[in-house]
Amino acid sequence: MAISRRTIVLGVAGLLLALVPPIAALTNQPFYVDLFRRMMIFAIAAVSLDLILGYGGMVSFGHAAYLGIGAYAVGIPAFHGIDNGFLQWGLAIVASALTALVIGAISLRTSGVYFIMITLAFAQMLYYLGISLETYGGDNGMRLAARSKFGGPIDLHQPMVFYYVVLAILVLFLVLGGRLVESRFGMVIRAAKSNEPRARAIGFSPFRYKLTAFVIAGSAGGLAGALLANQTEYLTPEFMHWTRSGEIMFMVILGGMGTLFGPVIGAIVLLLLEDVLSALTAHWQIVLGPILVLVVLFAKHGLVGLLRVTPRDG
Amino acid sequence: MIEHTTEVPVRWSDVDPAGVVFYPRFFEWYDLGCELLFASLGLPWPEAFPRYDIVGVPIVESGSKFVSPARYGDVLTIRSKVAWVREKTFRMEHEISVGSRLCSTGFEVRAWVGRPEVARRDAPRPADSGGSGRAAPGSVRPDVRPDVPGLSPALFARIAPLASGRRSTVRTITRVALVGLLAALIAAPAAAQTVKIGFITTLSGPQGIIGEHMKNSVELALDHLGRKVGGLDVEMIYGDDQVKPDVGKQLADEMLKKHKVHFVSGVIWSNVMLAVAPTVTSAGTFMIGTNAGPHELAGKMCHELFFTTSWQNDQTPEAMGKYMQDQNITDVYAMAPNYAAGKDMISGFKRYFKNKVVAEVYTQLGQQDYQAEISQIRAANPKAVFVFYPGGMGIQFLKQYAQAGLRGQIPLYSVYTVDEISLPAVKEAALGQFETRYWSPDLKNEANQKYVGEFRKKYGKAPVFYGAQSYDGIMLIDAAIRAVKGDLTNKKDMIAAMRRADYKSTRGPYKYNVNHFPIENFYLLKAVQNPDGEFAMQIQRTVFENHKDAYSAECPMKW
Amino acid sequence: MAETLLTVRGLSKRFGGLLASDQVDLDVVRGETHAIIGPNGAGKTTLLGQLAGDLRPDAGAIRFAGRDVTRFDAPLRSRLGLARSFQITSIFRDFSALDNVALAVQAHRGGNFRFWRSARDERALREPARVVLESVGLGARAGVLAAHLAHGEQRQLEIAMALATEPRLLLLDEPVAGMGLDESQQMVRFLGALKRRITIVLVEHDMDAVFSLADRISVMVYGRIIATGTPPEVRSNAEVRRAYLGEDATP
Amino acid sequence: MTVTVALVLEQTLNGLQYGVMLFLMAAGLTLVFGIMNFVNLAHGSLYMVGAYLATAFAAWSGSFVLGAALALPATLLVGIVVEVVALRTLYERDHLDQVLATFGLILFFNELIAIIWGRAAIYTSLPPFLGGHIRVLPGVPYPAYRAGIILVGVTVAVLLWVLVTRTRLGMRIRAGASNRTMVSALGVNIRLLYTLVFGLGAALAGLAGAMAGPIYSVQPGMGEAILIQVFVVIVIGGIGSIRGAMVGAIVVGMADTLGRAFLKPMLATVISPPAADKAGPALASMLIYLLMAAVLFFRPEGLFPARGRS
Repeated sequence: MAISRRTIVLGVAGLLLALVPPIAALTNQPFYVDLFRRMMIFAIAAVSLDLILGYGGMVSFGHAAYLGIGAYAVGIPAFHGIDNGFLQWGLAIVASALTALVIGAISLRTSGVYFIMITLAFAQMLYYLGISLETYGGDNGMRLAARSKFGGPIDLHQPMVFYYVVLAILVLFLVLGGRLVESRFGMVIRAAKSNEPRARAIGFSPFRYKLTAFVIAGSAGGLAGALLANQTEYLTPEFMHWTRSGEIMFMVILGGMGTLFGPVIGAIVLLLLEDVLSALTAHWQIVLGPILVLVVLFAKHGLVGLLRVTPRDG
Repeated sequence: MIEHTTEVPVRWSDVDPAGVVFYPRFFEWYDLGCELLFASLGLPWPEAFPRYDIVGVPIVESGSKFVSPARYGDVLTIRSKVAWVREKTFRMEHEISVGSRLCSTGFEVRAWVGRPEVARRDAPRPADSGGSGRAAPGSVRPDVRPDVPGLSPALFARIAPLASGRRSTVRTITRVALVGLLAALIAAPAAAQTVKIGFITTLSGPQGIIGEHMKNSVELALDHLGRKVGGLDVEMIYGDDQVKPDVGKQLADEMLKKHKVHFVSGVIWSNVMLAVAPTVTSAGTFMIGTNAGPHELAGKMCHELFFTTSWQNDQTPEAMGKYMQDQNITDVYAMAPNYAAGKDMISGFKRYFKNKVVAEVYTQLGQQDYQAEISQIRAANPKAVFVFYPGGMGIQFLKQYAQAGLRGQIPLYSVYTVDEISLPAVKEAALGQFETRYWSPDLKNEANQKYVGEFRKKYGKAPVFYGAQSYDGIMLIDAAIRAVKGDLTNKKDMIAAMRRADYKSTRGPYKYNVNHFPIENFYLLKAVQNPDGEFAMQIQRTVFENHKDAYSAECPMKW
Repeated sequence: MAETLLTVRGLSKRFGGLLASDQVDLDVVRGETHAIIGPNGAGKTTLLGQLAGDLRPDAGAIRFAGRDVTRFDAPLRSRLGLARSFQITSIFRDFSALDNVALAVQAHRGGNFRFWRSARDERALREPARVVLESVGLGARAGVLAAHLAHGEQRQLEIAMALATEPRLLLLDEPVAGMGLDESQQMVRFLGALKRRITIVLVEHDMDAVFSLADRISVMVYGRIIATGTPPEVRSNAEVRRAYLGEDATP
Repeated sequence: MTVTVALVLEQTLNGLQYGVMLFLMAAGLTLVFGIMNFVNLAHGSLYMVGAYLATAFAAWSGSFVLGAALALPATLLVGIVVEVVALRTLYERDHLDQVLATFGLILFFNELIAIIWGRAAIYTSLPPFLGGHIRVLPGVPYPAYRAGIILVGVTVAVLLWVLVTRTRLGMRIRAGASNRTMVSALGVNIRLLYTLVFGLGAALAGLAGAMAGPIYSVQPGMGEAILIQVFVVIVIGGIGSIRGAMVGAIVVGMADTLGRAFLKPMLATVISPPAADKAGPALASMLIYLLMAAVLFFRPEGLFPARGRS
């Protein structure tokens, strides 16, 4: 049954990622802990986007806005000396949820390319707002004085501890996401994606559910933003730029839309590709560009699609 | 060099009522660090001392500098390493930090103390032992003396296996091995040491042209040094930050942890610098900035391991402000993009320009069409216009300003707008433009003429200040390593050497301010057309001599 | 006179110059099967669209089960018991047949803000869906992806989805269009059995199906209903013959 | 700074000129978008290619006009090659795949240009005969070149209008815009029509690039700076409609220009001047996005939706 296969793959993926720190410690390469943690944080953002993009068919081109909001929800309190983790991350989730509610309420009235453009517009507005926030460094951004504090064993300054916190959140998202997309709520938004007129004809009014999904994805993106702020210990409005939204979208598409693990694989592969290629040549983008085109042309269901033998069920 | 890191939680018993660690604890942690280092070399004290008849390694001298407080609940990272090993003593250096925040740095000088009678009985006496009588407990064994400074290859070869931890050979090795081992493992790498320098800049995308100039200048510097920096082989590791602070930070982490570089250098953009510099310096590595000079790093965030070979961002507009003030120009119309650096430029300008500023206009970052703003300028009809428009924005503004016919009517003064990158793209549209800068290709000093001449020969185009600063950065590192005769672990002396800045800089001789920002001259330049038709910037006059930045007072460093 | 389930008064809808519905009046009695026939482009599908709530009329009113539903949108009308099938098959292609019908059941069960339990494990949804699927003869094809069903099976699936919402009125838009002979006969037999349990409005071209199923027929030409009556009345109506068979219609 | 009538008129003229510039870019994009329902982020790259080719041809031939004239067919050719090689199979795919594929093209073109012409901006100058100024208003010299852009823009608009409404190709284009499947069903060689339309779009982008060369900075990545604003234009105007692109371009051009010029003084009357100084620039840069959100709120399909309810 699909569920058990998914749990197996989840277990294997979780195990592999869990082994990275010990291996890094043995080979005395602590850098890989940071590298993979950054990938997992972007994987969380990609999984949250996949909820509305892959399952809900809502092509949001402004998902990086929530990364920015989540990051500033950590940065601004820290700037004023409040570095309690629960408060910061809670604020990140709530603030991005509220923003997603406002943006979603307006954007979901449109569809197709108009939806893409209006979500892009809102993210650009937040980007320019970020640039004009002089007290928080404006375009220069702001250093995070100290990482979020949770007390007790959870100390994010320990690279290993922080790594496993991020891994735990990613696994939690995959499990929750897995349940959510199969639940009644998930079925409504997936039906609306598959054939909205038919969904309306049998009695669904999808707007409320799509908006809820939009808010859930936004708040999850906000949490990813909070993690990113702690990872880089530096935050800038540039997190919200439209090219960053593009990057997250590519991770979802590259990995495989409408699957849970696609975005995780997409995030890891894209960031590895960028890291390796930019080390090889300054003209690395002339290689990355065509790779993206080829992926679209030949890997219709993304990398996961290539691996999966049976056609994707509904 | 040998290094060992361990982590220790701060317990309730370590802190005073205020929850801050009671300072003597740091010394205990230094001792712990030293002990664990020995253990990591397969020589745990409880086992090693009896085996080699050593009473102990008592502290002869110790000291510590407390940078920031550690609190109850923090987990301390203690990094200990062996600085040097001499006849009778060896020096340990320690750093204690909470995550990436440095708490304290300390050192211990310890002596070997052997047990006299037992040692004589069963220890094989090396040929040159020349015992000087009984070594009273507490005094040092004269015969325990490797030949200074390095160790004879034969002895090293015999004990090298120990480093790889094979148990069987340990019992046969005499007490001499204990000293020889440490000396060998410390001294040996120093001899064949390669200095690793990480260089972070922008190599892809539109701004990649600046990174290209910096990389070319670094390579030219290496050519002039015979591909050796400070007499050591050099390995350059370039990183492309894609104008993104988080990518810059990831590159810095990679260079520090994966490549274990000794120096990190470069960085064009202020926001990338603010992300990279603290990461590098808190990891105990030198950061040699070669462009961005945000005021935070000149002020409260200054650090003994941070040096820049460029300037503090505000200094260049300050020079233009002073020049225009001296010319008692008034009614100035100021314009810049609406981002942090833009605001810094105009506030720096107004620090020395006290006359009337007609208007302060901020335009959108990356804006292409300035026709609307140019019409506003014509309507306001000011006596002069002062702008800051780097890169593509500058090219567009200069063209449109000239095309609107204002070039002849209202004189234009600028900073970081007309340079050897934008000049070829605008040519006559920039003719007669005034800029202030700390350097110019036609600066008459031997180092600069060599740099400019060779750069033109090798790359076929004029160098730009981003390049000159990077060239100087490499020269600064070279001078520092030379001063400590290649001992990269001796940071104290390297800092002192760098502070003297005694290398042939392309800007000519200069001194360092307390915050490690140069105290240097600033000149007024004008865009002119050379007889051979090429457009270039030429020095007109000196505006500032030995100009200090405005933020050094905020820097706590005193030397 | 039996209670009228659906009353339409003065319904008109214009697309630019084209008057798709011109002052349409229609009454559908509860329990009857009311067919609407007419040449291509007469406005049948537009009428059906307005009844289902997908198209908003320019004028006129629609009352269903005693309530004015003119302003209600399609989902609301569906929940009131007004189900429809589409002229061009419209199903959830990347879901299994059983999923399609279960979704229809779920739409009417409510409680969609449930995030944990898997909808595919809920017997309350799967069982009724399986029963309806059996009733249309697709029981054996429950697990097959809708996209992989044959054309006829997809039409049956559409009807199953409509039935799964336990409707009071079923709007069928050319249910046998594009079907082979025996397939359409099988569908007509099925609808024949169905018509006893539920009121049906049937838009159809296949006259055999119309005359074997319809209790009453309305003929629609250029957006207007020109005649309503029992099949024999309509067959003999001169107006209808002229409209259908051209000017010189001989009886 | 007194806001004189002459200044308002001049700024309106600037707004018109910037609008026309945006229209030159938007026309090609909305055509391709409307006919093939194809989101082409690489349209900015074709604009860049046009600018580089026009500059190169002008330098080689010594005349700006000849340079621009040669750049048009060259960019048309580049457009057709790209369409045939990479994009042809994407028409049936959803917008998401098109966005990703064309973004890949952006990366490719930017680096290709950087490899051929180098990363630094190349030198461009005004054509001598358009270097001067014309007295449009008393006391306000207006750059002749920008007046030239308005002229070219209006001519292109008229030509396009004639082509779309009066010619056979235009009829097929309009039919394709409202119902693609029907047009192919009617025996029109749809594949050729798409290639032609894409080529026309590329030529228009090339023309926009040639016109922009002398006044903007010709450097890798110049396409992306204007791309977002052009998308805002076609979304406000209504995708697929030339009329919509024209109106949208003028509206955005005016709003952006007048916003940058007068927003701060206007704000200063409402809130305190220092606050206006701070809010003005930030608001000005957000203005066109606010405008688009407002338009989409009231008309979710833009001002002139050309697409029938397909």
